[in-house]
Amino acid sequence: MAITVLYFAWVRERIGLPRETVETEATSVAELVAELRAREERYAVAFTDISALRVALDQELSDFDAGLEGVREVAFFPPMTGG
Amino acid sequence: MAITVLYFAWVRERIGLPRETVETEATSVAELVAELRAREERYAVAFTDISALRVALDQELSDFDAGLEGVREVAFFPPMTGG
Amino acid sequence: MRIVVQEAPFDFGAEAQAFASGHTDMGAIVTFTGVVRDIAGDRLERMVIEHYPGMTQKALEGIAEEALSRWNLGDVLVIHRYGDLRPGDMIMMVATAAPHRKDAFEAAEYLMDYLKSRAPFWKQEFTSDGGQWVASKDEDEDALGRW
Amino acid sequence: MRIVVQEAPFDFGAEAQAFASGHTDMGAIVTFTGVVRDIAGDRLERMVIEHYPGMTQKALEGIAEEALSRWNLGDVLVIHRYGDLRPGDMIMMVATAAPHRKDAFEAAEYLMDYLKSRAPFWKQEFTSDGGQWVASKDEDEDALGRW
Repeated sequence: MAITVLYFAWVRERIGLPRETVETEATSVAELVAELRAREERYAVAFTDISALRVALDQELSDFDAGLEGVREVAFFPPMTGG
Repeated sequence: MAITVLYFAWVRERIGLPRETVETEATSVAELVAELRAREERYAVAFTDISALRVALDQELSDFDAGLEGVREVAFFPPMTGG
Repeated sequence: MRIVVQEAPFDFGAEAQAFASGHTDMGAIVTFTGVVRDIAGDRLERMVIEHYPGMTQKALEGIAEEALSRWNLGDVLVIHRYGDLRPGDMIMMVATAAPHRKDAFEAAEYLMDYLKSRAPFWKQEFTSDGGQWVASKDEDEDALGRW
Repeated sequence: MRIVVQEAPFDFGAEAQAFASGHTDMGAIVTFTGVVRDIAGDRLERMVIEHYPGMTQKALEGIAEEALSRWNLGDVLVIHRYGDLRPGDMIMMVATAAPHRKDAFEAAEYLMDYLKSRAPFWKQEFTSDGGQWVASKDEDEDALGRW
């Protein structure tokens, strides 16, 4: 399936692009992360420490154990610093 | 000695005046209250329940046990309701 | 620190803007505004606030100075009206400026708690039946126990 | 409830005045304003706020709805900017209207705590040395434990 993957803040900078379409059979966020890490060094670097990252599925905060069934948009970013 | 005595809110209404000068030898607020209560029914009514009243000495919140030495202005009023 | 006790209305928006604009070295600005509630069908026609002129300014300054000493604050503003007010009128406002939001919030709540029970104001509500002094609430006295 | 996410500056005084004037059936109005601190001698030249357009509005609405369900509130306003900001600029504001001050204060603090750590904004500070992403603070995550 094709999933839109978005990156924000320093995750975007390390990976070097704000969004991409990923063809994947991953069934969970963790599996998708493993696939991305295996791709290239810049992905491995961005995803070195998962505990420093947050993930949103279809624009709702979620977690790395969550499944991807029916999900069309996955976003990875550091902890938010609004306000 | 001559002390200026002020009344606010329903204390003022019950006693029927906002301020008066009182000649007294009272050495504490409690003694002054006893003198005032003995004067007339309207004072006795206003000072029926001391726990429902507050007192300020020279414009600082105080209490009914406080002494009156050097005090020039005593104010009696119900609990405040500002804000 | 600015403490204003006045009969006239105040311009909340202009005061809030001026206070915030005057403290751009502070990251957090909190304001609180008290309003005479204007509720459809309510019997309240007006409110009269009595105060103790010689004491009010001093009492408010004392409360504001205590807040400035307890929290990391850049500034404090207190405006409180007295006299005749109508439903919908603003009674008072406080504002606090601090480097961090926790200090700004706590100091504003502290100011409000003390202003409610320790500043010499008394509210009287008028309906077509006449005037009724607003009773102090136990919860307002209890609120001081937090600090 | 009004939630605004915009790049342009907002007029704090006018927003505060309009919010308060629009809720005269509420006795208590609280506002919080966040400012890019403008400190003499500080090396900060500008701040850039990135956000997640598709998610931001929804996330803020969710936080505001939760506040409306937890406290006795008449209304909530949230305005948050993104893009380029300079020292002294206002970043965001929240406002709450409630019958009683405790609800207005608590709800405003709740909104701020959640907005800090659960709304998709990321701050980057620029000095003459370049940009530095602002790190989230443990205390901001801990603050959520209060609610």
